Amino acid sequence: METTTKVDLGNFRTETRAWLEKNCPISMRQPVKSTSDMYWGGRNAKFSSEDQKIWFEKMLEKKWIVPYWEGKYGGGDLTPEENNILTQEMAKLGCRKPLFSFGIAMLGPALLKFATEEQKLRYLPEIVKGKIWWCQGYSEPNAGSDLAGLQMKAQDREDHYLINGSKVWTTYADKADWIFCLVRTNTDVAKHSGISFLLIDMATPGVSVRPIKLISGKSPFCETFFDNVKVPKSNLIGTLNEGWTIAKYLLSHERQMIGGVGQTDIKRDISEIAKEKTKMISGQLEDSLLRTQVSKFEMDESIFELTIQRILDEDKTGKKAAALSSFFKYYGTELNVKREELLIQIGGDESLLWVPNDRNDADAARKFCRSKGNTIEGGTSEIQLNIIAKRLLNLPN
Amino acid sequence: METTTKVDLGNFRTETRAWLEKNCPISMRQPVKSTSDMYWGGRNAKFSSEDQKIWFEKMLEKKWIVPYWEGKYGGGDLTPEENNILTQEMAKLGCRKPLFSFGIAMLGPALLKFATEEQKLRYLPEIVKGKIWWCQGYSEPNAGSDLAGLQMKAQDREDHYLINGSKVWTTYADKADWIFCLVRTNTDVAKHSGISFLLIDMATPGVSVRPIKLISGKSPFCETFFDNVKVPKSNLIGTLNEGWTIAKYLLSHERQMIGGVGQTDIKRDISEIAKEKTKMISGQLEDSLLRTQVSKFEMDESIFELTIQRILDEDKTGKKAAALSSFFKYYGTELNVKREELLIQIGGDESLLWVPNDRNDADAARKFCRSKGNTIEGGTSEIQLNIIAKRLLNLPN
Amino acid sequence: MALILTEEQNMLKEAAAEFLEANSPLESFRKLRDNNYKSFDPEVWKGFIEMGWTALTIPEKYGGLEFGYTGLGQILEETGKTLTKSPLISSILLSATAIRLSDNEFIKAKWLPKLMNGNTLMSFALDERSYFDPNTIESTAILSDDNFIINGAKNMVIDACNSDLIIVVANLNNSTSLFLVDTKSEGVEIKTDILMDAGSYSSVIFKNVTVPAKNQLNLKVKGEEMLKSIIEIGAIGLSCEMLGSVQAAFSQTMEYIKERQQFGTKIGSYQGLQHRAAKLFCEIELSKSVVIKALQVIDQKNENLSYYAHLAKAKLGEVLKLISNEAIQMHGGIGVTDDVNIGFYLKRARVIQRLLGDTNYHLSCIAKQKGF
Amino acid sequence: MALILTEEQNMLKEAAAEFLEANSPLESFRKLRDNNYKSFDPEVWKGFIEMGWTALTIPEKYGGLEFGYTGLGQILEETGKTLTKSPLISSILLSATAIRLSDNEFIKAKWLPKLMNGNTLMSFALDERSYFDPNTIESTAILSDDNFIINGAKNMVIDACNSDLIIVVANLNNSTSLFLVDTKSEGVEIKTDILMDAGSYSSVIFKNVTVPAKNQLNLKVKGEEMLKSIIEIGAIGLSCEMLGSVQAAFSQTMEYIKERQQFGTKIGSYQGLQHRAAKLFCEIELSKSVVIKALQVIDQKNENLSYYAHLAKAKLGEVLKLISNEAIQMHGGIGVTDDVNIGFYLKRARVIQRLLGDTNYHLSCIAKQKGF
Repeated sequence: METTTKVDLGNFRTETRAWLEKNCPISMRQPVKSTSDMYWGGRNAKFSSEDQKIWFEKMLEKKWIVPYWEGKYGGGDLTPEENNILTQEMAKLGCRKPLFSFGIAMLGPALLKFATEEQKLRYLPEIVKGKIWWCQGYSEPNAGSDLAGLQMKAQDREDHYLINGSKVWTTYADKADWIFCLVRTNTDVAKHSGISFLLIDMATPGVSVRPIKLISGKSPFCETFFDNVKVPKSNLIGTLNEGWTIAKYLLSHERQMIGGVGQTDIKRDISEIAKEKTKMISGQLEDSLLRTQVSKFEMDESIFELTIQRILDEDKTGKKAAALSSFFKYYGTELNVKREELLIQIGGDESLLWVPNDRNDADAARKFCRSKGNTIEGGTSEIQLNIIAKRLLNLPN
Repeated sequence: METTTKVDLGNFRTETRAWLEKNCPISMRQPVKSTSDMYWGGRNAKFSSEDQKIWFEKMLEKKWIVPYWEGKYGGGDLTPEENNILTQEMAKLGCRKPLFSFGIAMLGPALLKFATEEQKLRYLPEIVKGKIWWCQGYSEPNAGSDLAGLQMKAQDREDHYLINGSKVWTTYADKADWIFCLVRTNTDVAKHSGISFLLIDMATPGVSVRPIKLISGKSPFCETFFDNVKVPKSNLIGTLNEGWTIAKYLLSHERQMIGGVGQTDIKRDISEIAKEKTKMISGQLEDSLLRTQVSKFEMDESIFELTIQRILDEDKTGKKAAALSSFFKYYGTELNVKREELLIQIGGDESLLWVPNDRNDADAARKFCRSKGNTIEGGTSEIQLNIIAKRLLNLPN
Repeated sequence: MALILTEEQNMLKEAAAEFLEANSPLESFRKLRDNNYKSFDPEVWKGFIEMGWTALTIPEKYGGLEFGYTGLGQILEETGKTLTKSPLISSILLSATAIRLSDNEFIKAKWLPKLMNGNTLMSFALDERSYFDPNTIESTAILSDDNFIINGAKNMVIDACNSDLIIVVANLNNSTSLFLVDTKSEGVEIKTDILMDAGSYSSVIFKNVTVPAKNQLNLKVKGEEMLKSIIEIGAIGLSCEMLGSVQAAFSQTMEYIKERQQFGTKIGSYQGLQHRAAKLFCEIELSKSVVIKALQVIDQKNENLSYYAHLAKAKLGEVLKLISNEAIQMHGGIGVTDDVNIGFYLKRARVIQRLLGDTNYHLSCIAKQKGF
Repeated sequence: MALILTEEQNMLKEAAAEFLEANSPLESFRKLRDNNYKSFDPEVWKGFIEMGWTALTIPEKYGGLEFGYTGLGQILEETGKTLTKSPLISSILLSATAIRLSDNEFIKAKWLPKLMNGNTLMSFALDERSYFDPNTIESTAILSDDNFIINGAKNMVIDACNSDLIIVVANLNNSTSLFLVDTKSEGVEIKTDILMDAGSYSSVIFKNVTVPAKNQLNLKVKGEEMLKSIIEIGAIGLSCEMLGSVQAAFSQTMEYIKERQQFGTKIGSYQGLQHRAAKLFCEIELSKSVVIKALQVIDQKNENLSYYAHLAKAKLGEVLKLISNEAIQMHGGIGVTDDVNIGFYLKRARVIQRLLGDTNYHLSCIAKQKGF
């Protein structure tokens, strides 16, 4: 195999841009505004517009739905450098993702690392084609932070597992076709040692779903119940009772995403908003206590961004610091919570509106309430601090 | 016995004021400025002035050194109401305490509650007369917050105890005549159950003292070493192995004192100092971040004072809240540390001076450094928070 | 004066707690919300009146109990625990106080009894901007024969949608005046919004509204001073409700962390949470002190009213913000769902913090008073 | 540019750590202090010069290494760990930078080599008030024939007591200029104080001091701009030292809580301490990022120098304050005794925080830049 040279990469960039310009419909280059702007696929898939369909099909044909997976799994065989260029060029044009999918972001990496070849060939191409909408089943009502304390049982019944229990925070479980789950397959051992990773078809008898309402209002979260659900043994991923390894692998991915690493949306400076919304006096915010709050917040926000950059740069040199994902998750979400607090404070009465009126969609208050979940979901701030203390600082138990 | 009526109290107040005005030398009505202004008594007692001697002797004769103790122990038999009036009248005139003594404030209450009548008659009158300078021996180098983990041994040797070990933070041990100590008399039981309360003459062979220097400079603290020190068994106070009860009783006293409850010195408003020392612009501190800091500090300081008053008022109605002393200790010392931080910040270069020069006694920096001990001595802030969580909030172990 | 409740005040407080727990527990707040954001439960409000709570601050001369604001404060504190919605704030704490401070005998004699008996509901219209700023009033009143003509636009008028009358703050001849306006008058337009706390807040537009001259609240007394006192007393009253919320959110959270198990132990046993809980405890102790002091200062007609009003609203704003956040965080995932009630305190907190000025506003006022 | 050190910069940093650990460990700071507050150890300073650290920022044209400020920053960071006292800040970070930014070739050619070789020590005299306030300079220079006559009173002049020359900031014809003044000139009076960090800081009075005209640093370049750059680079250099102190105080504290036993367990196992330690860790990660960014911005001659200088000194001031306090609190009783070294970081912290402006000052500058 030849190595890609810089010249090749230059060509790849030019070609990519040309292809995108030609094939991405203009309406698919607008920022995503509502859920109908996202195509999630699935058994009951519906495109919300003709352009959405065209864009998905063009990308599927080009094998760029998951460009960096191998061709045999439906991927585009792109090298990391090429994939990077594609991402950059899509960002420049503002192209939407053709398919939104937990299958790509979460299940895929687990399958690639832990599944058998047969399983990979069965599930990965379906993910790429958007045939199956996957959701995730980790947390349980009594196992929140203590994920490994989960109790949903999968009992060995010769040719199948019998599942009983429930999962919570199963995002879009009311719309998904399949769920990937952590289940307890051994109750006689230490809790981390009796967990397995299982795929379950949501259409199996005994599966039911209840949507969860949040303090911010409607949400994509659900509670999912399993009542004597029979699951073929072939749906087990990885080794029996070693599902915790897979869970840890996936959680570290998830934390970085929640912490905001790699997020590209540009946030307005809080100080700009404060200048606009509150009184100024001789070129300063009249509310000098607010000036203090804004100064400190923007200092930390600005330096957190530098820190993401620095640690990514260090990563490239091969320095590994696994638990840093906990730092990102902790600090990033705490910052976002502070940002929302400042916004509601600065925003005045408009930001307190709950029921939309003709001038105001009441988004600010809902976003504010929703932000309170940031420091809880994906591992609470307390859990992240524990991880930092134990794994990075080696403090004793 | 007749009850005291309001008329009697009015008379008592008039008589007291007259007596104080007649007998307290003018120089003894000035605020205490240096250690030489305090008379501590003891075997090597020296008065620093004739007035100091006169004042002490007048008060001793009047039995007002410890006015609220019983006459048979050298006290003045005053009722709480009378004692209160005496305190108020002394404060009004600015009369100094005639005798500074840990014997009065700390050992006395313990003896009154736990000692035999014989012991009381032996030690209390000596305290009143200022014949013995007492110091306190609780903490040990390896038992700081974990006071009950103390290891200084008192072994039973038939007619005496044999003491080995050391004590730290023994205030003025280099000047004191006797020390009251917590010692370990049983190593085979739970740590709280093997502690006894013992009085030791510092002149006993085997006792030695090393003064401790602090980050703020010289201090009255010492480390005190005991090397095969023989102590008569009659020096034991209370029941053998039940010294922890006495310790708890005394610690709760101490915490309130450190937290600033009952302190009478008036502190200058931080905002007044900030106005004086830093730039103003249109009637506000130019440094708007400082304005924030000062606003929040003064809010909390002012409300903490109200809280002391409220809880003392509640106490009078018979509401008991024992662990509140931990609240006072915690919050009061944290506030004082913040105050010193603000002072050093506002004070400018002068407050950073360490070696006195002809314009500046370098007191600010020393006081600042000394304040760092406030949240440690007498039980760290962490210990106080533990106590609040466990005893007041009943949070589980 | 000792910073404690008298026996009578304590009895009142206990009665209030008992009544509210029986007739309007926290779950009732959810029911009103889910019933199309209903402003209050008339049955419960009837109970308030029967218990005499609307009469506590009304002088005996007008048939009231003249029991004092410290008493009213206890009721407000208890409603802060159960988040009971009622016209107590708009009609009694704000409007009845305004009329009580008025020197217009006609208004006092006519309306105080009606307010007290609950026959009349009133609102108080002060704000004109999207944040609290009582010093820039642009509404105007002009004397024309025997009437005032009022023009202006008010917002954040609490419960205006249910009110029979509105007390309007407006400028008359370059100084502040207060007027009683019938909501059915021509030119009054009320638009009501539901805010985060599920409460009703209105924008009210006054367009050439004619008000009889006898409806002016301030005759010889200065309108500025009256307004200042209303705001101060109002801020203290709100601080009472906030104190109730602070205590309730905290105690519900303590109950939760004593029971909730994770990693095989009760989460309340973790020192990380214990230390935070202990710090919250300290903040609540401070909150209690400043609120009782401020209430007593109203009743004593103490000259320091302004200082303690600022101090109370500033501190309670800070503490309620802190505790409403910590309560949710300590509840974990369940805390952000609508299945449990703890989030109600958060949503009420952010609105009540803002009403009559937030922590920054009040601290800044103190700083100005102290000249820094 | 990647926010990481180059291989050469890393090697330099490691060499510095090794040299300082061997020749000037934290205990050396105590020895200098106890030796009548000696300003520095000449042997160690000789080592600095031999290692080339004084030449890192000097252009090759004048015999320097032209290695850049990112390099000098690594040395400063390491000296922040061991609290090594030396003329590096006064002579190199401040004075050599001032001369490097000068357009007076005579001065550059004459003094840069001498500074680099350690033959000459210099101080930088800017402050005139008891807090940092570079915008109100009252010292004056007047041209009189071929000389300037300088009058003024400066304070907080670092190490002036050891210096051969002082760079003085003064007003000339209503704008800022910088002058090189021999400390032995007539009319120069130096009084030195020892501050909390055991360092020497002087008040310097200039009374009709005659300075040759050729000793003006700014000829065509604007004095204001030169001064601004010196302060910005200086603030970043101090932030490097602060970053070193932050890391050292933190790691010594972590070592301590891993070993110290109370109640039968290591205190580092308590979640209360663990969470605080983890938060400090996060703050240190942030500190590292802003410092390396600021250093790179100096070397890149990036127009954002001012912003990152403010950001670095503001953040490091805040973090050093926090960590120097937490370090002592976590050490408990032993932490407030002079028997251990952890308190040295506290005492240095409060002085270096103030030098060239504290957190409030720098945050306020950013706010002004952003127009709020």
